[in-house]
Amino acid sequence: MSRIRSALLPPALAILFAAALCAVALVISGASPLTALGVMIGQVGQGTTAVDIVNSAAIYYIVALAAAIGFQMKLFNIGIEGQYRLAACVAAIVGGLIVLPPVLHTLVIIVVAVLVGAVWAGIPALLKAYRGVSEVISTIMLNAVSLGAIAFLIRPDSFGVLQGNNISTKPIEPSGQFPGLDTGAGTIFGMVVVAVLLGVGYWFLLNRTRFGFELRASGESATAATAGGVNAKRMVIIALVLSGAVAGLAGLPEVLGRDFAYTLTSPQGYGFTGLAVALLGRNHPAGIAFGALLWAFLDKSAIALDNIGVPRDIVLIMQGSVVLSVVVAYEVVRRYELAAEQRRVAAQLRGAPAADKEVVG
Amino acid sequence: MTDYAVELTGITKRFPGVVANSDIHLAVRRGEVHALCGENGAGKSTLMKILYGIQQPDEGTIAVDGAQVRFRSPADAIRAGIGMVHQHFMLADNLTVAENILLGAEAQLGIGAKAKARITELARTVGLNARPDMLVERLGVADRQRVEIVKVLYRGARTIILDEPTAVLVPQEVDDLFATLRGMRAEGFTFLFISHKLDEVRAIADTITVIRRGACVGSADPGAVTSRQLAEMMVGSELPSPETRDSTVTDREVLRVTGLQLAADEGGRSLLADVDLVVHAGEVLGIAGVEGNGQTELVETIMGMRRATDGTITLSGTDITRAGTLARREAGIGYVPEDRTRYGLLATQPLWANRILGHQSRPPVARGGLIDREAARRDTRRIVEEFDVRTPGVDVAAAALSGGNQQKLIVGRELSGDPVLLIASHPTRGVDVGAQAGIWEVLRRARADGLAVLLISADLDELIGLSDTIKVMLRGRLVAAADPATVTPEELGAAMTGADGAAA
Amino acid sequence: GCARDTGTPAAGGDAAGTECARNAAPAAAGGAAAPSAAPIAPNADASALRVGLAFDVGGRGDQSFNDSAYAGLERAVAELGLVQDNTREVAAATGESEDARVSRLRQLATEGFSPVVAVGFAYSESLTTVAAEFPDTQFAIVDSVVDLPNVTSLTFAAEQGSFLVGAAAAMRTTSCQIGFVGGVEVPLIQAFEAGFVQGAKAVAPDVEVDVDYISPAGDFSGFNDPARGTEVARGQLDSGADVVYHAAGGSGQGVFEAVAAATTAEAPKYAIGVDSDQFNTVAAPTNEVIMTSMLKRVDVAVFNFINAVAAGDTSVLPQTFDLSVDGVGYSTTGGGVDDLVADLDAYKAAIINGDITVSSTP
Amino acid sequence: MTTLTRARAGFGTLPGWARSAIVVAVGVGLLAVTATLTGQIQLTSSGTTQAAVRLLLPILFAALGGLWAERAGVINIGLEGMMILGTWGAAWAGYQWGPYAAVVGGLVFGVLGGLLHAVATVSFGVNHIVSGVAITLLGLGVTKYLSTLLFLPVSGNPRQSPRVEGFETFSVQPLADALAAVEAQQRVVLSDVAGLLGGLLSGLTPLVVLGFVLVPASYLLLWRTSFGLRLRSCGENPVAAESLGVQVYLYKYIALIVSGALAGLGGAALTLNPGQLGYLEGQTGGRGYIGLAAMIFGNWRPGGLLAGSALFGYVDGVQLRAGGEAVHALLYGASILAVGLAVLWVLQRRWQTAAIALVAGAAVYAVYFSTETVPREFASYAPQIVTLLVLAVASQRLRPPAAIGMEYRRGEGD
Ligand SMILES: Nc1ncnc2c1ncn2[C@@H]1O[C@H](COP(=O)(O)OP(=O)(O)OP(=O)(O)O)[C@@H](O)[C@H]1O
Ligand SMILES: Nc1ncnc2c1ncn2[C@@H]1O[C@H](COP(=O)(O)OP(=O)(O)OP(=O)(O)O)[C@@H](O)[C@H]1O
Ligand SMILES: [Mg+2]
Ligand SMILES: [Mg+2]
Repeated sequence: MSRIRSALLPPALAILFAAALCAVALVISGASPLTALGVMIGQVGQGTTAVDIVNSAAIYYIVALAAAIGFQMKLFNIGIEGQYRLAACVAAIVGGLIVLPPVLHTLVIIVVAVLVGAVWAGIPALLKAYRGVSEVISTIMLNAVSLGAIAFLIRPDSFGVLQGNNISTKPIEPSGQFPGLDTGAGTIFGMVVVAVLLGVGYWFLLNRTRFGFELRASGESATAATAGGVNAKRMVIIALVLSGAVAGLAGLPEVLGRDFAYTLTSPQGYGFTGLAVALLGRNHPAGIAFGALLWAFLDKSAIALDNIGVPRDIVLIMQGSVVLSVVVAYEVVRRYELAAEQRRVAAQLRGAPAADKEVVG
Repeated sequence: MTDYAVELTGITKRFPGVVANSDIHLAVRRGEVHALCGENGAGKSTLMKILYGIQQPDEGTIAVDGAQVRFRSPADAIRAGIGMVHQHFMLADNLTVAENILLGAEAQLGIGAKAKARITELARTVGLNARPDMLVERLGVADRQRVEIVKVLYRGARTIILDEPTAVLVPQEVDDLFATLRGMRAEGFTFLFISHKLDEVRAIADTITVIRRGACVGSADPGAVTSRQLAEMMVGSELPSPETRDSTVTDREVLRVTGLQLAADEGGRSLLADVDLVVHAGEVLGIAGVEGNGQTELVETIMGMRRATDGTITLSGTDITRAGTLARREAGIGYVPEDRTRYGLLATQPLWANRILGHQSRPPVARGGLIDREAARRDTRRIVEEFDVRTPGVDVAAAALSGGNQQKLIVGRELSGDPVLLIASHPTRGVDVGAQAGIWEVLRRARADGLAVLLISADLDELIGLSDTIKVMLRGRLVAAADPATVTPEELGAAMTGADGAAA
Repeated sequence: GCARDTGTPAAGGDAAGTECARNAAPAAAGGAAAPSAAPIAPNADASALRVGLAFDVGGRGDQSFNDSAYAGLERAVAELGLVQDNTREVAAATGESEDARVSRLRQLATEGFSPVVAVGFAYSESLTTVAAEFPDTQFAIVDSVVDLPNVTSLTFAAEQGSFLVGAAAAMRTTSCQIGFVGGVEVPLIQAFEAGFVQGAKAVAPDVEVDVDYISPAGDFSGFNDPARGTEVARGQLDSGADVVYHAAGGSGQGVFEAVAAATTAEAPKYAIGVDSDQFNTVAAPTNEVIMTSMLKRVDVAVFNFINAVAAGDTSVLPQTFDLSVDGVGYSTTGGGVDDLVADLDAYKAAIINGDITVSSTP
Repeated sequence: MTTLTRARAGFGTLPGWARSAIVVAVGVGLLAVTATLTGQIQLTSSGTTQAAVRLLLPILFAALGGLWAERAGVINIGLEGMMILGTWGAAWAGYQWGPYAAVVGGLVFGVLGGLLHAVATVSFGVNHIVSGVAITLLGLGVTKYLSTLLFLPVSGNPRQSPRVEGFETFSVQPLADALAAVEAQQRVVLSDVAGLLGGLLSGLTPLVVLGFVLVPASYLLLWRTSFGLRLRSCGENPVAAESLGVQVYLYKYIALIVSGALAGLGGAALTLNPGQLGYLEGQTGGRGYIGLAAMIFGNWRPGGLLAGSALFGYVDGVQLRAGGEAVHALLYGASILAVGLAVLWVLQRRWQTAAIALVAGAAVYAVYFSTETVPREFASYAPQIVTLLVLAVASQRLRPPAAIGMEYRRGEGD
């Protein structure tokens, strides 16, 4: 199938190119690329690395879906970072304060996270729709502000609890936790299932619903979408808010599956990863899943590089160059395909007998 | 030295899907106005872009003043003394008049006072009154065109290509332009002049070359040929006629617009003022007007893409003034936009997805918030067949189709779902004769079935031929009405410019 | 014009007129209170041990507690016969997730390293997990308490050391105004602030202490932004402070540079370093302004821990590395506090005696 | 009515420099009054101005970088990545050959990033933001990797370079001393003005001078030369530019190379910051993005972006030096400003805007009155909050280059 080929060829080329680049960097620094690759692959079988890869991939998948929803409409939600962190923090606070029957408790926490993400994304959405403020700038500013908001919320005299030298929110009772799957070599977060469902939902939303159609239409041509009855302002708001709502979930796998609280040392930086993985996966649910797994593999297996004295940062170069080369590859293939299609259409039509010369009516 | 300022020999240019120029030979004598005629898409602009170095020919050669040249970029052409005023203005709104003119020609006199003085001098010869430091965005079309001409003159061009310079001008402005051209011709300038307005061509040209489907079909002597003969040369057959036969107008009101007002975003200037109109079922209401007089705004306001400042719009008795675009479409308005690539299509999406656009809330392509892809494909196939859209299938991207076929797809889509009103904005612009006739036929049939049509067109023959009633729009107002049975294009033209407010 | 009636003098801080009443140092309570200079336990043979060191963000070369932990390891190599090839260091990355820390510790444990030292409170959760998985491996954690039989918690009474440098600052100031620059407003750093303020007030009850943090909790950029650190310190110096103590990690460099820029022969300004003896780690000539450093002897703790493991008994280790075991203290390199040592040692003795208790919260 | 409209048109028709002068004068006056009434003398001290200058310098360079790229029609969100490359390059060259080499090193490394952005966006037509994100990732990875390879052996720390020698600072004498003397007298308003001005004239380095010179220089180059005209035309209407023989690709490449160079200089400014003379991982801390915001804030114009960077640097300087109380005092200033604007608008009979301003002013004053200080958690991010608020109020007056972010391909215009 040429369609599948055109979807898979660019990322394959890009990965090869990025790998070659890294190999060169490794050789220059006097290390063997093959050994490096070998230990990284070997690391997957070590301890809980495989499970960690799956768990991280689920998180990356969620943030990337959030980014992809924006990308579909050419909106750049750089604010995923702030949205998921604030959402995780508030959800953990709420989850720690209330006590509810098991499933309900978890659901409430999830709903809170979604709402906080949505509300926090609603600010740039409104600013964009009604004041014309670029969402890129406003979300960057809001990322900083969300740091302050978290710090304020987690202060021991607001909702924080001192845990030795760490500050955390009040721990969530078992009733609010999201049970995982114990594999013997680590526990797969229960939220992985939610990530998969989100992917399915995203695919369905995009390809089967009116909203998805309008979203893609707006991204392809804002003017044509408007003429087709799509309300541009409304779409901007919904897309960003939805993106924020999904982003709000990204902190939960760890909060509900492992940490049971939000702490000062809770992870950060997923927002940027989400943008990169969404680009890598070309906003396609299957592509993003692949991108998330690749990213997680690189992140988690890199630990093995320490053992053979290769700087772990080579992985960052790999990640950066794979994203850049994948978008270039997609662009080149896209142009080539469009030209090929135009040629094909022309050729087929020329084949049709004298169609061109005929005057109808 | 030969007599010829420019000679094009055996020029062939292919685009994916079209041969825009095939083996064209064209020789332009020095000091003449050489007109190029041909229907939309015949390949005139492409030929001129090749002469101006914007595009490179696949085959063929160019000679300037007898010497063979190869233009890799417009810079090369400019150096050879060729200038071009484009069909679509090439001006940067946010730059000043002087900046637009000096861009690329700074080497001549710098960008200081000397250059400004020269601009002022040239501006006087073409009747441009704008100050050099005025932003272009504040100029009207005629002035913009003058800026374009000054641009060319400033570069010392001796051979000047004018691609449809009169399309956007009112008759007086055309007269002014022609006066300028004649004066310059006397000074030895050579012009390549493209226009669809055959009377104008006969008035100004010394030689006429007719292009059809990318090929040169012959020359004509402007003194001897009639407009009708010329037109038939262009089309290659009897001219199809946009004539509608018997009236099908009913007394059932479909669209009523009352006291419509629209203010510009920045406030102040009014784009539409006191527009009142009624379209009945089975009626085609034509709106005539020089481009930029509010037709686009009127259509977009009726479609809900702009919010009326005041006034009401009712569709079959229901007030839709506050409704959104989609609600209006659902209520039965179909819309063929004037710029199909920007407003009508999703270029990289397949045809069936384009079928959904504007219908995303309605059967057969959607149901209960969900999209039914199979139904969309099926219904697209129906359109392809019914409207003779030439395509290998419904899964190809819209961008792969030629303009005429894209337009037929749009018309087919907009007539799906039983609309009661069709707003057709320049429905045959840039469409080949075959498709044009097809679209006219479709409109006629729909009208006979009781559809109300609001038709905007710059093609006065089309307007007169199709309409049951014609209104003339000038500076945002409907200033006159005309009976298509009796009115002539000339009278209409006079009314459009405000020269004669009392047309019929 | 009319002179303003509000505000303190701006730049310059020539506040010779400011009277700063000072209390006398507590009477030295006899030799008994002198810190146990003797080692906590006699040196054991560590040649059979394989030691893993998991650094916190920053890793080796941070000129702070990671480096200090490494110094402890090196001392064990030198004095306990630990074989260099039997040691392994791994470092954390910024903003990483819990599982990364778990993997790192597990990796060390799996490869048979024991003891494994986790440097930094960020490891508390991960160590709890991993230590339970490897009951036969000995672990230690710096700056945090993990209650498991095979984990030794190496915590420090940073507030006690900070008390002493606070006292030194109050003795040194001529403007009766001193400053504290915290990197990130987390409890760990607040303990430094608390001790510093108490020490200063103990010496000079009227001393004004400017307390500023570079970033709030959760935004760890404050440990890594010398450009902003320098502005915070300059703000304090410009408003009249003449001794500035930092607990700001990498941003501390900015504090030193600010003090170095502000100091003049007529109106000298002083900086106080943190964690390690920063007079030695900061490049000259900037280090000349460092009058002392609050020492947090992670090296002592790590060395003693390795020694205790080698000897087979970790119970001899103190609950907290405080003044009494030289777990915290102040440095004298550079001679910046030579004239104050007697008084400072009196305070030190009083703390060890229990005459003065230092709170770890502001 | 007519006189009033004339008054309104009067300000609008004043030459740009006069308008800027009025705005600056009003700003200085407002700060002086606020400082006097609230007693927060740090608001107008020369130390604060100097801090603002040091803090704004990297942002200013980044903003200039954004200006060059975006005026040629290319969005450059990769500024952060280019700046990271710049910090590394500056440190690497700087520790070996001194501060001037550091400037060159930062510039060269920034250029590499700019070139990459040009290849991706101009030659390959990749979406500008996508390419920018990728370049930032790459910049981070490359510098970390290179640091491990090259800095670790000499500094003992993979995250940090050895110390780089900084520039000597200098002051414009005797003016600086005279102003310092006036400032020290603590006279109402006079000392405030002297403080604000004095800070600008002392503690200078060649890099600071370069930064401030580059603002008018960019203006002259971009608006007063044919080169600049061609470059800007690529951002306004590349098709038209091409039709006039402008080599659009070439100019976009040049613009991005300059943009990268400027971002790299921003990196060098961080490396040569007196607080830490050297490279430190994560040192840029998002300043590239803030530069971009300052440029948008400044309406894609050199003077405007200087104002944007200055606002950011000033607010950051104030909050770092004097904390929540000073930010709190700024609230007081903001309420005075709002009331002032309301009065102005009432005179112009713009009732609605005036009412909004008045209500906003009252609200801000209420916050000021009912609180003692701004919590540190929010004071720390005051610069971002202020930027966001100003954009929310003013962004509709902004005018980006018309063809910004659009893919342009040779020979495809009509
Ligand atoms: N980046 C990618 N990585 C892996 N597979 C992909 C990627 N992009 C597309 N695919 C595969 O190629 C197929 C076609 O993708 P595309 O997005 O064009 O499909 P579509 O038109 O949305 O149809 P549908 O989503 O209904 O399958 C998908 O079904 C998917 O399996
Ligand atoms: N860049 C291009 N890519 C593909 N096809 C093109 C391109 N430019 C022109 N064409 C096609 O070439 C043909 C000739 O177009 P051209 O613009 O030369 O016609 P024209 O005679 O100037 O028509 P009009 O009167 O509408 O201006 C048309 O079918 C058009 O769609
Ligand atoms: Mg799909
Ligand atoms: Mg044409």
